[in-house]
Amino acid sequence: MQLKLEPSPEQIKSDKIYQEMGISDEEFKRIEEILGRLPNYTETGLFSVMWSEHCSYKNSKPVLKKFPISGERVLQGPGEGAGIVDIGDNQAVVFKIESHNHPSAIEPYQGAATGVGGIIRDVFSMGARPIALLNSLRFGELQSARGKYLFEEVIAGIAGYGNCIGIPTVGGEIQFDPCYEGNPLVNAMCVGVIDHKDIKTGQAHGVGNTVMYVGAKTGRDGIHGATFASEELNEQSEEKRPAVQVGDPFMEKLLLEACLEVVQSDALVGIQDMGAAGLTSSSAEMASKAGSGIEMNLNLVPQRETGMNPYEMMLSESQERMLLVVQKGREQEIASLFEKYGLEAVAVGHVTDDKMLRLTHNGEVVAEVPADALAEDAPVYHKPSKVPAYYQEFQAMDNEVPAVENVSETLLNLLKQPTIASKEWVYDQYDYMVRTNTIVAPGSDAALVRIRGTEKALAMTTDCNSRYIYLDPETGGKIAVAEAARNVVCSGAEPLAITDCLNFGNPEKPEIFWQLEKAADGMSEACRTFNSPVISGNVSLYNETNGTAVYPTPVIGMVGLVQNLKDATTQEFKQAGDLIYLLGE
Amino acid sequence: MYKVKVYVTLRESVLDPQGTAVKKSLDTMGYQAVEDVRIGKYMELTLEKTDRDVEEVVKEMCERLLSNPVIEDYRYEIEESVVL
Amino acid sequence: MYKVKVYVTLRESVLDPQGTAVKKSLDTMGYQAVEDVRIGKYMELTLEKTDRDVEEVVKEMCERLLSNPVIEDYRYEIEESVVL
Amino acid sequence: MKFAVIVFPGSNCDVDMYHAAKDELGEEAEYVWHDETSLDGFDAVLLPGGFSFGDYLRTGAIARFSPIMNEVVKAAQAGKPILGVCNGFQVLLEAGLLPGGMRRNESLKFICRPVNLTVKNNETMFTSLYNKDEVIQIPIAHGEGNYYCDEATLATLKKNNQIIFTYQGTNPNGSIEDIAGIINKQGNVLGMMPHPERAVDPLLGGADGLKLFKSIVKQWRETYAVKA
Ligand SMILES: Nc1ncnc2c1ncn2[C@@H]1O[C@H](COP(=O)(O)OP(=O)(O)O)[C@@H](O)[C@H]1O
Repeated sequence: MQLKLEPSPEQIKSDKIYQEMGISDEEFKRIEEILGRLPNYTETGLFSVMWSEHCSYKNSKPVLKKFPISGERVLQGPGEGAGIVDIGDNQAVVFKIESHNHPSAIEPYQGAATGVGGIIRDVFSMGARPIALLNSLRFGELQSARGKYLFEEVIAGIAGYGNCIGIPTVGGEIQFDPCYEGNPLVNAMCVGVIDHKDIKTGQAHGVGNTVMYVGAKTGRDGIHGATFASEELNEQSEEKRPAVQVGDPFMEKLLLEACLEVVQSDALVGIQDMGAAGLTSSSAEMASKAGSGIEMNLNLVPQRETGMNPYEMMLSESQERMLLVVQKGREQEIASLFEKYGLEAVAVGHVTDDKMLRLTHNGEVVAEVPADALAEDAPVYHKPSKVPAYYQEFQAMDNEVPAVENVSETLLNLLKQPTIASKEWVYDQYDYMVRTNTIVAPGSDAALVRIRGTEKALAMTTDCNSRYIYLDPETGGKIAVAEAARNVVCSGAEPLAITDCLNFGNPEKPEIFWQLEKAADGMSEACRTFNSPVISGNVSLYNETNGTAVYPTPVIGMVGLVQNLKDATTQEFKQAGDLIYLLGE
Repeated sequence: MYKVKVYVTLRESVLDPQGTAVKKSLDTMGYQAVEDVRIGKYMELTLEKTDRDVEEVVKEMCERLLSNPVIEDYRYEIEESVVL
Repeated sequence: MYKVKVYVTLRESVLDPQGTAVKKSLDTMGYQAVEDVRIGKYMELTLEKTDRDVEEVVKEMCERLLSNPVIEDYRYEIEESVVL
Repeated sequence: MKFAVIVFPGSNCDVDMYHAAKDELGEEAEYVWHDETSLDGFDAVLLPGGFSFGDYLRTGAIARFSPIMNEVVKAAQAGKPILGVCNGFQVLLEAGLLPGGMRRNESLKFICRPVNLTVKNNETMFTSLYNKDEVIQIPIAHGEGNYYCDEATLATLKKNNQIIFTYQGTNPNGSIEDIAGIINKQGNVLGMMPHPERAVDPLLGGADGLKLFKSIVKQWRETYAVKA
């Protein structure tokens, strides 16, 4: 084991080492002010991940504010692992979408697989039983060997994880366009169902309560993943990447079943998944949301590799891990529940009242930072915005209707486009039937999943036509929501709410920020019109390769409710002689 | 003719869920002496002689297809075999 | 301590779908010199010393768990390693 | 009649099996966790699909060492109906309760879709309600369903009429002789890749699998009636 000396606080400042971690000079000054001293290496690391765009939304917060987030049925809006909407009979639906773009560009199979794993954890950490998965994917045009490889491996990764854990992948969408060649988009959505009484949040209440760690051991995987997700891709990205995260769906299946048992116990106070920024975000957010503090002894953290230092442990993004807060004195109860599944729940710390995240290692305090500072006090930037030249140019152009000479030839050519062609090759690889509730399988508009024991079903879909959004972000944003709503309605359901994943380029470019703002305006208006608020979502910026951004791609995941199974509708024509109506203009 | 053996293993710090599961299973079967299991791939290729340097070709194939350099390491052995 | 390497391959008479697919890929990638590909598993085990004969233990593990004698063959190498 | 649904860590069609037996068939069913050591009181055993122990190493390889498998073997010897579906089939192969082994699908891809099967033998306790050579539609969902056995075994399977289901039309995984399901010589252990428990309700696209479960119940009733 090579012993690396950590730079001293003074060196971090004088050599601007913080910059390598993605912290700006401004931000570093702010950290100094918050602490009233210089941060050490571990502390600098904590801030760097928590203040990354991926965790803090520092660039997108002003945009997210635009979204309507409330409604009579909304039980939990943005801010927790996933949003929750009432569906009657004391049941609720829980859902969220999340991106795993950059990891998938580097290691497509594992990147996509761990994206699926992460979003599933977001849902079951709320106490909900995941019932379905969807995805939204963007690739280049399948011309290059690399492009085909990415496509095949991403699909295999999604299938591999979802099939193994036994949650049906019931829907999704795929578009191919040259703008995604170097930076594919991989968004995964999970939908769960919960009884109102079981709803859990990620909060560390109750001074003295015990913080427990459960799931896979911590290794050096994906250190700085959150910061990495907030940077553009370039040639160095592949080398820069520390150990890639490998998914273990089997471990997650055990964790899922065990956690769903544990949420039934009143000994459980709070639970949160260790997603991006792992131990750091889960502990800081749980403390901050509860207005408490957390102290952890890092020597107790289960470790897969030897010689890990606090910085590595706190920033590791090893998968399939959860952090729990448990009533003091009842740790054994919880541990025995996990034991049945061969999982070890380990006490690693406790809740304090001083609002600090305090970490000890080898008997020394190695970090001591206000939890709020990490979770809440990241700077918020109002980036300049500017109408792109291309937009003005397009607007000034006359509408042109292409002359179609040979209709059937044009139709066949259209059908040959990968974006339009059947996606059977893809969804044949997904187990879309497991749990035997899938009434409408992939291939129709929205998928329909019945809720066993009731007459109800949930409709779900993901949609976004990024070309429209590129041409006119505001109108395109409306169209994306409207398309999702149409799909949901066509399957016999009433739209309930949406989740969204904002995949955009570098927001520091005023033209990109303009796209982001305008798309959000359009989406918000459509959401209001459909009475379908935004209850969760995710932001993925810096989707650029060597300076060129992908099309603005705000993916909409919508869920609707079918009150009575007999209203469920499918897409196909049923029999000869039936009348065909065309609705709308 | 060449007989080529290629060994592909996960990089040291990369999680090996298979190895972990097999280790656990061996443990419950009574083989507590087993401290660690790592699982990789073993491939046997038969190659015809060509103009190109065989080692160069094998290396190329390993890097392009047989292993995934992002998470795996590889090594190989080349034996020249006499066709009878 | 022992370092044990186990190689598990499909029996010769069993068609290997993975090998066939890899051979095809290599072919389209321009490696026509490749005549045959067989894909198996390569496992590295670390074993503590015990009273039992190490070879006997390894054989047993291979037969009971690490390979499926109905369709696979195995072989192994045992190295004694010195703990520093 | 009381069904045991064995649950291994990583099983994921256990719920589907349970509902097929309990809700669609209307019989008693209970989950049995893999480390239990008794199957007393159960009349039949269902080994569900999924990824027991992640299907790491080989499908079904680790699961067959679970404590409950000793009891499954005993139940098999006692002549009780044992049905292994998908991963359950793979476990039965690894446990040696059925001959042969499983390889990855020829395409190397996981395949999920409804397929047509031919009922080759309807004189078993699992298929008595089907007609011989009846074509039924049952979904498959697997990455390793490419059944293999050597020639001697195949000859025996044929001679004893142990091949119960074959794929009709395209063989989705490359299995020898289009085999989709086989039975042991005694006729009480059936392993099959397609999922009859997913085809028990027209709402889900078909109910051709229901007769398989009903056949088990019918046989049990008849035996029970004779004895009683
Ligand atoms: N585009 C968005 N629209 C609505 N809510 C969002 C969006 N992006 C993020 N959120 C919400 O902000 C919160 C934090 O998200 P995130 O950091 O992705 O959570 P996690 O750490 O669980 O991945 C979540 O509740 C999420 O739903």
